Amino acid sequence: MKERTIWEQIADSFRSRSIWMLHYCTGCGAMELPPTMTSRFDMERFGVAPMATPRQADILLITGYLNTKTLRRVIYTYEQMADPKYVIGFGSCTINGGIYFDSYSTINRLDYYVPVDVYIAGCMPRPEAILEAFNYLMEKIRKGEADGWKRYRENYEWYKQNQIRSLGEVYVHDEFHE
Amino acid sequence: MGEVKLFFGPNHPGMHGNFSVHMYVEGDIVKRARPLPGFLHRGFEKLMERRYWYSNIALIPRICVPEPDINEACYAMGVEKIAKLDVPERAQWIRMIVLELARIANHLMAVGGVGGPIGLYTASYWGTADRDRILDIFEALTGARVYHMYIVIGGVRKNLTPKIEDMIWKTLDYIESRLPDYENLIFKNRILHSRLKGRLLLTREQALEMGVTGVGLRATGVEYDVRKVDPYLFYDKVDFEVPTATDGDAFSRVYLKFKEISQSIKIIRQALEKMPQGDKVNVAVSKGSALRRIVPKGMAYAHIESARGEYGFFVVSDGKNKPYRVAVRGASYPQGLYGIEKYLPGTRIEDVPLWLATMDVCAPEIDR
Amino acid sequence: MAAYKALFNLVVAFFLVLSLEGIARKIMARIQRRIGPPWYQNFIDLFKALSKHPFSNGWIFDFGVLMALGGALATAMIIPMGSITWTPFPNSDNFFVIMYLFAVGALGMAMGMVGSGNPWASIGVSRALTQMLGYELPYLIVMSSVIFFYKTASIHKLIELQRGGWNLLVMPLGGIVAFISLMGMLGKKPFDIMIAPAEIASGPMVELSGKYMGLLHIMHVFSVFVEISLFVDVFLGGGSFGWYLVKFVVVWVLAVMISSVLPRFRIEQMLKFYWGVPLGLAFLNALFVLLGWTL
Amino acid sequence: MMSSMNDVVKSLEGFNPFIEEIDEREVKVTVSPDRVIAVLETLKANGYSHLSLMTCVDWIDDNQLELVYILFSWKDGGKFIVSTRIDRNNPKFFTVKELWPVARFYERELHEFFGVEFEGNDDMRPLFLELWDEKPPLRKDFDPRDYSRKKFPDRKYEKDVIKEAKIFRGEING
Repeated sequence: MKERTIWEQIADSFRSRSIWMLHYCTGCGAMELPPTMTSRFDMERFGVAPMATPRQADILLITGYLNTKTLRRVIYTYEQMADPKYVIGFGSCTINGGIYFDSYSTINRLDYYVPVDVYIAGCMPRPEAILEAFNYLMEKIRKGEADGWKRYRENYEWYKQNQIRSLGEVYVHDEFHE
Repeated sequence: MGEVKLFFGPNHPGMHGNFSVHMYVEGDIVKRARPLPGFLHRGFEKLMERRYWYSNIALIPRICVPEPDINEACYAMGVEKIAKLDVPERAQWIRMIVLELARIANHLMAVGGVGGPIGLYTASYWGTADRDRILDIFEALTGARVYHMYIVIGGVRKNLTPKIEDMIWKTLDYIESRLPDYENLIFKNRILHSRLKGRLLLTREQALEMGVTGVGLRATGVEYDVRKVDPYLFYDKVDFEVPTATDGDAFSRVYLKFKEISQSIKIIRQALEKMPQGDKVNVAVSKGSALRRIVPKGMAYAHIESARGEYGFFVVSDGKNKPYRVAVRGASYPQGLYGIEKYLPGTRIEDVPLWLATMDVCAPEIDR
Repeated sequence: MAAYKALFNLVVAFFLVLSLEGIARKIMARIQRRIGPPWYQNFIDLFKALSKHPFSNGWIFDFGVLMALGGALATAMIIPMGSITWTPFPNSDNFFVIMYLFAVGALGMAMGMVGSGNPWASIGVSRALTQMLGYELPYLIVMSSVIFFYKTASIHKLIELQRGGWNLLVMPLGGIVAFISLMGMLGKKPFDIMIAPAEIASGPMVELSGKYMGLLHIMHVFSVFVEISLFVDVFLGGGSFGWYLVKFVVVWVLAVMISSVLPRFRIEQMLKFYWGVPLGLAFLNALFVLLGWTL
Repeated sequence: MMSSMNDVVKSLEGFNPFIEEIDEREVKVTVSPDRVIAVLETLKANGYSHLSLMTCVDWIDDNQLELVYILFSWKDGGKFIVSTRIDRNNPKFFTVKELWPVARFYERELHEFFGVEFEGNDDMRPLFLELWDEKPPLRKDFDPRDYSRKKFPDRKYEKDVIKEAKIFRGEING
């Protein structure tokens, strides 16, 4: 890995302590996010705050299974986010398909389509596990190891190829996307 | 000013779950709206055909996330109806307690959750935090916070110990003591009245024609509750009321949910008192492994009153070790698809998240 | 000397408001029964936003953001902080100058955000401008009665003329109306209609990424400084630098506590609200001032 | 069977139904396809006005699709399962969207998952799936496992049996 300059190190330490996550519930793991956010576990004390649009967000939470229809939107969303951006995959469904391993509409592994920095195991992960994952991600960012966004840029062709293999077409066709 | 196309979701903070409404907007008024479900489609009905009768219990709680126990209960009741199984009496009472606890959890989240669309975040913080107390009971009883897999075919998985009973009593007291705070914070707030009262009106005829069940129907003044009309478990043996309102607007729907919390507390207390003691909480499923159980030929429809309305499982068996077909009636199917198309045009942009919140449009059970 | 004082204004505004915003998050957290982020969280957020690699949406967008920041910076530079000692430009701290300069920032933001081409942003901007129309009307009526009463529009002279008693006590109706308008200016609930995340996906900010977000956050910081300083100077009688800071903090904390237990209005309810009781009270206040019935 | 349901069943006798009692408040009525609409109308007029569910069962061995309408009465809590069988190779039926508007979406769903055409319902755009390129997925001859293998690559695990056994025995810390 390349040495980081001093400015990059400072920027990384800021990035690690202010994580804005995108408020996008892609799957059922999102059910444990409200307890994590609210009074009992209170993830705002670590600097993690929900954000409304992908433009402002630093981190994309893939909360559980992804079906092909959502995966198209997730790829849109991921590409709309500003660098540096990070991805957390929630639950066993993002790791190897989990309980939906034989479903005709859900994907089996997430890092084939978008780069993932941290996976959380479990179905569904408990709030403690989510907080632990956030802390782990912060540690990774501080050390400069969370480089999924660079990998996506370097291996763009490979990711696109995988996306097209599973989705047929990444672009969304409906009355709103002419 | 011409029509503007706007996405409401799937990635929008006002959206509950992963669902999308495409709107054509003129000024602030919605001219046309089109629901776009399917972001959470996992093909449950196909997957259930590929798994054994018993292993489906692990799969189906995932159909509906906010209140997963109704799935297991419905499925188990449907299978018991086909197989003509007699469930031990204690297990029935325990099922009732679990279902009502799940209803309280869901309603706390929904009542607080109405704070999201209108900006009263303190309410949603309180609601979610108090819901966690109920999740603690579930964790002690079943070992899991959200997906319990506790109600199984022929009973429940484990017995309710006196220690957990004690915990339930204490938690109910706590939640009852919190209710006045919610009343003061949410239902006595005049800005909230002006936001919710008289908005998103549904008349009784419209609600019945649309096929809405649950709070959306009861807010129009009829006492239609599956627990009363078609009693399952022992709901005919406990004493409770079905709160109704006559306005049919967003406010009365939220307020009814709030009132149902105290009714559920009442039901659980009665159930804890009336429950017979004993260790038998499930019937022996079959000789050998539970996975090899065979259910005789037949079909049945079992439905219960979930927090959002009538929730049903249609189970078909062809006499083998796997279900032949399972179809799910999501409680929010009518209001989530037909209701959005028919009743959102003419409202304002701000009312769209309110429709989703007060009518309880739950995306995973529509998509399955 | 004036240039140093103006620079000092900016430094105070930046550190004061950013830490107060952090404290506000802490207060909200306590009301919601949780711990909340550390008070310096907003500094981290701001520097992180500035360290990101943003997207631009064309030159109108870029120019709008810069214009918004410039307008707010210029206004913050000429605001007096409590007394003549801390007034950078004693000859030009006229109320009307401040209002006009302040409008440049708001218009710049509107231009840039509409330039992003996102319909949510357009809706948010139209709401923000409607809201300006709502709160400015009672506010300006109160301010003009104040100016009529003291026969001057210079802020530091207004501060000096309040030696005998705070303006809030001299004309309590006007003070209350100005505070209600201040809530709308700050965009605190129940008047956070233009950002309303659950309705219009945070409105004007919807397309802002990275550095643009950071720049607009700085602009917001200076706007808050200008708005609260005006209220403190005109209605709470300014005072020495220490007193000024204390009054500033008190006004801010009060606004935060009110906003944390209220839901937000709809846009037409907001207009109805501002053009109802506050506008009536403002006119009544003007009438009292004309008739000389002040306390 | 409850007495109120008994009366309703008697009024259906003209349609030559096959009645099957599942439970005290649940009755299955099987009729031929051309009489279904009339049966549904009769039941709706008799208070069974709530369409709980409309679904389909694929009986691949008989080469038939079974359409199922479940009606519920809020008055007495009775449920009628009205079912009929249509040809599987050329599945065509009539819409009931005039009786229950929400049926439009159920029919769209059945069209998508079983390939059933509903005459009179012209809105047959896909509802849940996007860019679907196979046979209707809920038919019995569709294998989701094969489809998943073909389209969605799985994670490869290298299985080290000896190491796993050691972990089980507690010799090393997995």
